[in-house]
Amino acid sequence: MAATYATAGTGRPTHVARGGGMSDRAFAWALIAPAMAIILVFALVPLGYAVMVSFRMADLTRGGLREFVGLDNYRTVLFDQSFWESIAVTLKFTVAAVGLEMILGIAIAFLLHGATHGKTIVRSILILPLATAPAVTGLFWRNLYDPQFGVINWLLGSLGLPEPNWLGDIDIALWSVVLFDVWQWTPFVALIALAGLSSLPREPFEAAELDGASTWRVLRVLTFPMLAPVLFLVLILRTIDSLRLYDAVAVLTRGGPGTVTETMTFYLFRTGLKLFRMDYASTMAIFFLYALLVASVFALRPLLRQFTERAQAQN
Amino acid sequence: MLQRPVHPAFSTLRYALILLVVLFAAFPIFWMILTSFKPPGDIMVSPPRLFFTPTLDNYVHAIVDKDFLRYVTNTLIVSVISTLFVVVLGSLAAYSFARYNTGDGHILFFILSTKMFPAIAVVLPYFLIFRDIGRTGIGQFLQIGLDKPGALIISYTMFNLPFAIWLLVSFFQDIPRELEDSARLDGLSRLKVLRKVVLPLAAPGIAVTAIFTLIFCWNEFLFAYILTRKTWSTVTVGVESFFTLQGILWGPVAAAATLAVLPMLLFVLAMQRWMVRGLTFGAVRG
Amino acid sequence: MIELKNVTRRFGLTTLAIKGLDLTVQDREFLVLYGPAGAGKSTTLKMIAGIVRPTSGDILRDGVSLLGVPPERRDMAMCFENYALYSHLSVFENLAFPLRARGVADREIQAKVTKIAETLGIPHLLERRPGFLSGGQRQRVALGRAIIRPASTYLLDEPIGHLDAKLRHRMRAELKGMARDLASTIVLTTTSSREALALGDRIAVLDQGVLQQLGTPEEIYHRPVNEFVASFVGEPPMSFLDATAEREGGQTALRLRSGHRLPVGPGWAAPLRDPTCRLGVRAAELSIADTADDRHAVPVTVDQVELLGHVRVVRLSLGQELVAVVVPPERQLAPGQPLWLAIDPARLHVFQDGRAVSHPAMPTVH
Amino acid sequence: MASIQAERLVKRYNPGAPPAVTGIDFEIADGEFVAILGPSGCGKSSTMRMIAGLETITEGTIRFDGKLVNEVRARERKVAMSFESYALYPTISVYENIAFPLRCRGESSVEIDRQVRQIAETMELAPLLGRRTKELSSGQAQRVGLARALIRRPTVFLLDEPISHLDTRQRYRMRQFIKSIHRDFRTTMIYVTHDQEEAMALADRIIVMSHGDIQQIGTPEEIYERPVNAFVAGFVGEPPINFIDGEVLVQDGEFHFATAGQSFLLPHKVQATPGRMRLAVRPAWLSLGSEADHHLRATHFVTERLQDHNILVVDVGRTRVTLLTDPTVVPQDGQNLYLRLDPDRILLYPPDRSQVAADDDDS
Amino acid sequence: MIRSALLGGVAAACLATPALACEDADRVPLTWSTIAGFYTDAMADLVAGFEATHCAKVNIVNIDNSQLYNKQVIEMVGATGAYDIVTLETSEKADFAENGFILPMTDYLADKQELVDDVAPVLATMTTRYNGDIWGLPYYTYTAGIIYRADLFEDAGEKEAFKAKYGYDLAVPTDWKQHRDIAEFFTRKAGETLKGETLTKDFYGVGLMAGPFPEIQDELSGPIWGAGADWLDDEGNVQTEAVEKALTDYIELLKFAPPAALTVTYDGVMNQMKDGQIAMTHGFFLDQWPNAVTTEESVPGAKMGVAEAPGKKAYIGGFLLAVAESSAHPEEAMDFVAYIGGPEAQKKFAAAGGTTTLTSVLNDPELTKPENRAKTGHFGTLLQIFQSMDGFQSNLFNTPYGAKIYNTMQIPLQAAAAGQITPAEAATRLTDEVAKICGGPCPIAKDGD
Repeated sequence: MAATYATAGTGRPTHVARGGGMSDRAFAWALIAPAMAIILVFALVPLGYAVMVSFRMADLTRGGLREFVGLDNYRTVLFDQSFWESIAVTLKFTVAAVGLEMILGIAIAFLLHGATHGKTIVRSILILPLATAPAVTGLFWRNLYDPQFGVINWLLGSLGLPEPNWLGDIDIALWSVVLFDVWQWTPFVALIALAGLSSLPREPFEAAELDGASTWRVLRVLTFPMLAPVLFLVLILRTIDSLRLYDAVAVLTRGGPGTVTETMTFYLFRTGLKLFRMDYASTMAIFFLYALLVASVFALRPLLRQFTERAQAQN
Repeated sequence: MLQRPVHPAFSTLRYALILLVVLFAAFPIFWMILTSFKPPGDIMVSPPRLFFTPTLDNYVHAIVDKDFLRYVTNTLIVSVISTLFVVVLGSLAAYSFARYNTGDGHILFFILSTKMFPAIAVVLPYFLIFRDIGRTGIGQFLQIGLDKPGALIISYTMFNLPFAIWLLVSFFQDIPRELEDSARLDGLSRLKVLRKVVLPLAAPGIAVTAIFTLIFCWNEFLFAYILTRKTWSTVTVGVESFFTLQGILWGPVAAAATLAVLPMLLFVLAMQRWMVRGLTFGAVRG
Repeated sequence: MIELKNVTRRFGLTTLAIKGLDLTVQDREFLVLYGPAGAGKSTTLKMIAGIVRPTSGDILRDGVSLLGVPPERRDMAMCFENYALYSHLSVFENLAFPLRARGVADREIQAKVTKIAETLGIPHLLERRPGFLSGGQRQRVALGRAIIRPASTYLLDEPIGHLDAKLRHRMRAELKGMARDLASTIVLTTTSSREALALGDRIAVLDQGVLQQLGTPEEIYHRPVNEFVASFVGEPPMSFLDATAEREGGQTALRLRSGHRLPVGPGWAAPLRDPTCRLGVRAAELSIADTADDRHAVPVTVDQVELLGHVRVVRLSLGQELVAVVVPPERQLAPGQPLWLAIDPARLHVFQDGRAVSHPAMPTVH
Repeated sequence: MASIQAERLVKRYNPGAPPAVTGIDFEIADGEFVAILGPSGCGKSSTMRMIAGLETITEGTIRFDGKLVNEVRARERKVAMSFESYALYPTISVYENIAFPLRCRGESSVEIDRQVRQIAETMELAPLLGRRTKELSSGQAQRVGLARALIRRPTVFLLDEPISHLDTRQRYRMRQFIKSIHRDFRTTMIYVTHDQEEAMALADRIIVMSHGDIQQIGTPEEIYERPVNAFVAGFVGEPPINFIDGEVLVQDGEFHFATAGQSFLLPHKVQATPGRMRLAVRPAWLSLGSEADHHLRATHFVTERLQDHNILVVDVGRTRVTLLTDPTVVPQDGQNLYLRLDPDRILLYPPDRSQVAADDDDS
Repeated sequence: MIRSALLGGVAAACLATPALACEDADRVPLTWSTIAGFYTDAMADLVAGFEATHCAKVNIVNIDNSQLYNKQVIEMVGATGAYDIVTLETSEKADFAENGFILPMTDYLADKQELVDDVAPVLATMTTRYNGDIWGLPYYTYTAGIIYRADLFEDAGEKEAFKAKYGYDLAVPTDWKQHRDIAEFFTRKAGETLKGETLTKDFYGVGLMAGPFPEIQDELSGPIWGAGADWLDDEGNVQTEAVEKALTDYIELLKFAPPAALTVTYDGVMNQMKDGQIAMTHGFFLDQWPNAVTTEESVPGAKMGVAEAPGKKAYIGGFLLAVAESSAHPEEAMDFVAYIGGPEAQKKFAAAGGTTTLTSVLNDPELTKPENRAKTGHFGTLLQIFQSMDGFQSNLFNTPYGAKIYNTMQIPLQAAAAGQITPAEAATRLTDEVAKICGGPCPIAKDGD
């Protein structure tokens, strides 16, 4: 049943101070104050710094912050081929990795959901890749991928299959990074999708069974639409993380061979922490943030709407 | 979801596929642990060797020569304290968003958006901020500064808060409002209601959030790498000290990596009951 | 004495849960808020409790506004419709919670919890968590938690609606006994007509956020102010027939939609502003017979028969309209069977434009 | 249309645990309206789900028109079901919900539209067709669920607690509605409920279940008037039947019932054996008597005034007893009253408490 | 806080030796950031020696080779004073000197001329001199040569076959053409024979460091310098044609290298060598000799040889020890540099398997005795290289942008090696990148001496 808290006229809470201490509103703000303080200081200060730097000449090994250059850096970055190439790599990676993770994760979830035995142990094992640092396990994937010393090629070789040069072939290297990411994050998708599947109400599916709905129709009309919110959340989380991919690339390929695996963040790292061009790096970061923000205004809207709807339904 | 009886052939196929998935997920970690027990002569050889005389030398090297347990301890301290901060601050804020719709979603959106800023872009400003804080008396007292735990704790808290708040909001929204109302009628103040009713009820959600935060802190590399030197380096940075002029010391690296991953593995396995309960983030509802 | 003065409560921009409600709850009164789902009953309770704030209007206790008083200082206890049990605490701790919040000594808590558990028939459940209880068991815990501590006012939101018939009866009697023994005010909400009539000193009938009628059970039942109250109070619900008053040769008669005429006494139609009206008849006040005599003037056919144990409810078709009649269970009737229905003009409720214009005389109580 | 026969029907969920249904037999005639009544956990839902094919049958058989259906999939049984939780498809509109079974069957859009509109008309759902399911009130949702089930023209229609969430007036309306559906469609209907009033009001016959076993099968009149055991007696009837524990004594060749320090003569036709017994009498079968006639002495506790009648709650010794009276009878608190038992309607059961303990709870 | 104090206390208690009258509390704390590895472990012993004679306490920070530059720059830019002594690659010297990150040691070393003179002149020029100043002392050299499987080169059957195919005798290559032929000659598939024995896995003529690391340009420096060119001309522009030519040859050579060449650096090559996969290296760091020589244990019948690179031109590399400008104790830090770079420490270092920079130590007969071959077998070759290269300078190491160029140039080079772009495109791209880094032609300091 609908309940509490006033949203009169403007939709704003109308609580005023009550006799018993602070008002609900003040209380609500007091609760977010500590977190907001940290976020404001440690998100806005660096962001402000980055914006400021992006309008200046700033080479750390050439006198640090120097003269104001207006939009020069923005122009430079916009015409920087490597920047656009790195964005293309990032997008390619994200689409492939997130796509595969979602498809495989959901498939695994269905696989497990239908299983009657051993779910607990399988779930435990699936969590393992999540608990490891890409900076550490990525190293071992480099070992696994080694054309001569690696287990993968040894296995392929014993089966008489071609033995690719996983990280050295320009046509394969990016997919090898994708494979690593898929290894690490598919379980995440699978576990969440599995939890989602298990928490779906049973009755509509029984009704559909009685109605004689085909499996495909049940999936299309019921399962996926009902899972959609949680899958969407995972999709957003994975997309944001994939777009910011750094560790795996740093450990596995360092952007190589050539630049075929040089993602946006790795290029940012190279510009900022190898060439120490803080001006370019900041400019790129701002582009990146801006693009993500614009994208997320659309992407996050359903999530936020879901949130506010629930907030209003409860309050 | 409805479960129907299936043909035995399908069932066999299902378990075969599950086995495949399990192998795929577990093998790299298994291989890492295996490598950690290999003598140097058995590691970088082709074809790879499955059978060898196990040795603990790699662990001795990692622990004694490289003092790797120090990194494990550092990581533990930093991660646990950060997680604590994240959970406490995140819970308070998330509760406010969930219950009072504070800021009408705008602030929540702002908080989420901070997650999108690439860490690499802010790490240098962080370096400068912490350098300056570290030079002040407060910074020294609170151990906030370069190569000090406070700097990492603050950074990790900052970088995990958005995700944590995001998760927690949905958990708090799942708690029926009436529970709080009832407790208030029973005479508890808002703060006490939060402590005695809301937080215990959100425990599974908080646990999941804590698990994820701990994992992210534990596995973080970039900040640890830039903000620490040696005294307070974490495991991910510590592993780098095995990349030597003689090449990567695969055996000791494997031993160190195992040491670095093991606490998390054990922790996650112990907490997996909670993970499963909280994993849907309250996003599925009938 | 609690007074709600012109209280309005909005949710979001459009939903008006309560519209200009004026309501006074007397000290030590058992007031029942009765209405269908969405009538605003729970919202009213929650506003009294202080957990929902009125959008406008005032709530006073003994003449002093309660608006600035947070719920924890109102000295009220509430039982929530969805139980609001703490899933992380055992039944014992759930029941003990209000006492612990007040710092009651452990020994006393033990005693009180044991006693209330006995009353509610749940002593064997004390160690369980709410998640392992059935709906009815949870509801009893919720009720127990509300009444375990002394409070100036008890607010009970459908406290026994989910119990089975037997328990509901038992708890109804217990509540009634409790109301008599306690020196407190009780406000209870329900969607059951029987519960409202059985329990309330007074009943406030609500619909869509508007108070329809406030009165004693007798008043509500015998003098419903409008069609809504009339149809909503009493079981089976009152039947309604459209009619037109006709005057023919000094005789007044009502012409029903089925075409039948029902002669009524002179002056009967005096309060009517125009000839069309709706007649409300209670099932218990109609009688049927197999053959027509001077009383059983209207031919009907049996539509449906329901056995309710001590009575049988019969739905009769009168043209397009249906009329419910209560007969003894022994009376065997089959659908389609033709019968004659007696409608006593003296027992008719008359409505125009939804509002009551006349009622039959009240029965006298010995 | 179909008749249903169940033989030695057993449902066991876990190999070790006691079965949910313990081997029951029943027959439901074609076009009959049968209610399965019992408290939660009595096996009524399992029974219904086995009929629907949503649950595998552990042992025994179910036949539709004499044809074994144990191995027939749910979708092929032509069974429709209305769920307690409505089980509407939350992701599609009301229209699509109702159209769903037809779409599954691959009917043409034109035909679907015609049928949906037709049934929506009869069920008074026409204005709701464009709504989303979560915008419906419970009564509306229930009707949509019924419409979706009915549009398939099922041979068997199962209803699982369809009106337990409604208020008094809606309940009456819905009951009337379900009854009219049954009359119009003449489908075999099985109605599962824990609410005895619904079962009594609606069903041609009632199957009373408890602990996975059938207690009694009979018409509402049989169940009400002649419950075979204390469980059935206690579960059926509103207000609930009164149980008075006491002892049957033989005095001068006559049976007497003694309780709470008083005793009275039992009528001859009552089958009694001396010893401890439990007497059951419905509130409507009691009336106020007088001390002079040696009626049962009681103390008034409370009176519920339901206007058209009153429910008197009185104490006979430590046993709480209810009786129905005229609305004009309003005793004082604590007043002594005398209860007259209808000599034709006295039930006696063995003093077995376990049977009543079973109905401790509900939904 | 408590923990670090405790650790410090324990360390001090262990290290304090009574040789010097110095209270632990008085010891000046020095931090040395350096490359992780066995040699730094050996350095810990040397540090103890320093602490015995100086009132200081040295804390060593090990950093992964690939991260050393940025980590140090950040601390220098931040002027945090975290590192007193820094370890610089050849290419980073000018960068740090130009930016004032490190202090010149010219004055300090003025009265320690014998120390400076002992460093091989070419090494001293390349690693320590910039803008007329001396910026520290090198403590370690990774000068390049060829490490090869002598047993293969000396095998009669192989010699015969080689002669038959190429018309000249199989020997250590003296020019890049021979190097290519030999690499081609020894590249065999599994199942073919090598030294008369059937191969169970593929065998390759040469191991290359063509992975995404800076080493690819170290390998390319030899051919470029051997052709009389340099990465940068005297105007500070990339010598595009020379780069293209060298790259083309290099890519030709890649055919005879294991596929892993595209992903590895020196450690990968060493692993290939020790696993019996390759016959020789390209211009390879000779400091890896002690590592390479273990092949004689892992591969039966193997015998390792070391030689000057073809054309007698090879990468001269060394780690410079320099004192940070932000150091709180520059005097003590310079003492430390002088100590580590001095003969006493260097000899100990060499004995532990380090590759010293001092000619006196390289020539030390005690060290170069045959029984020490596993650790010092490459000393003779090093001396030869220093001699051949005497007087050589590269503009790459005399521009303050050297480090950045060094950190960038691998990308186009490797892209070409992997086949992403052509050598010509790579050379052009390198030219553009360098111009971008320098903001035009790179400034070159002329007076390296």
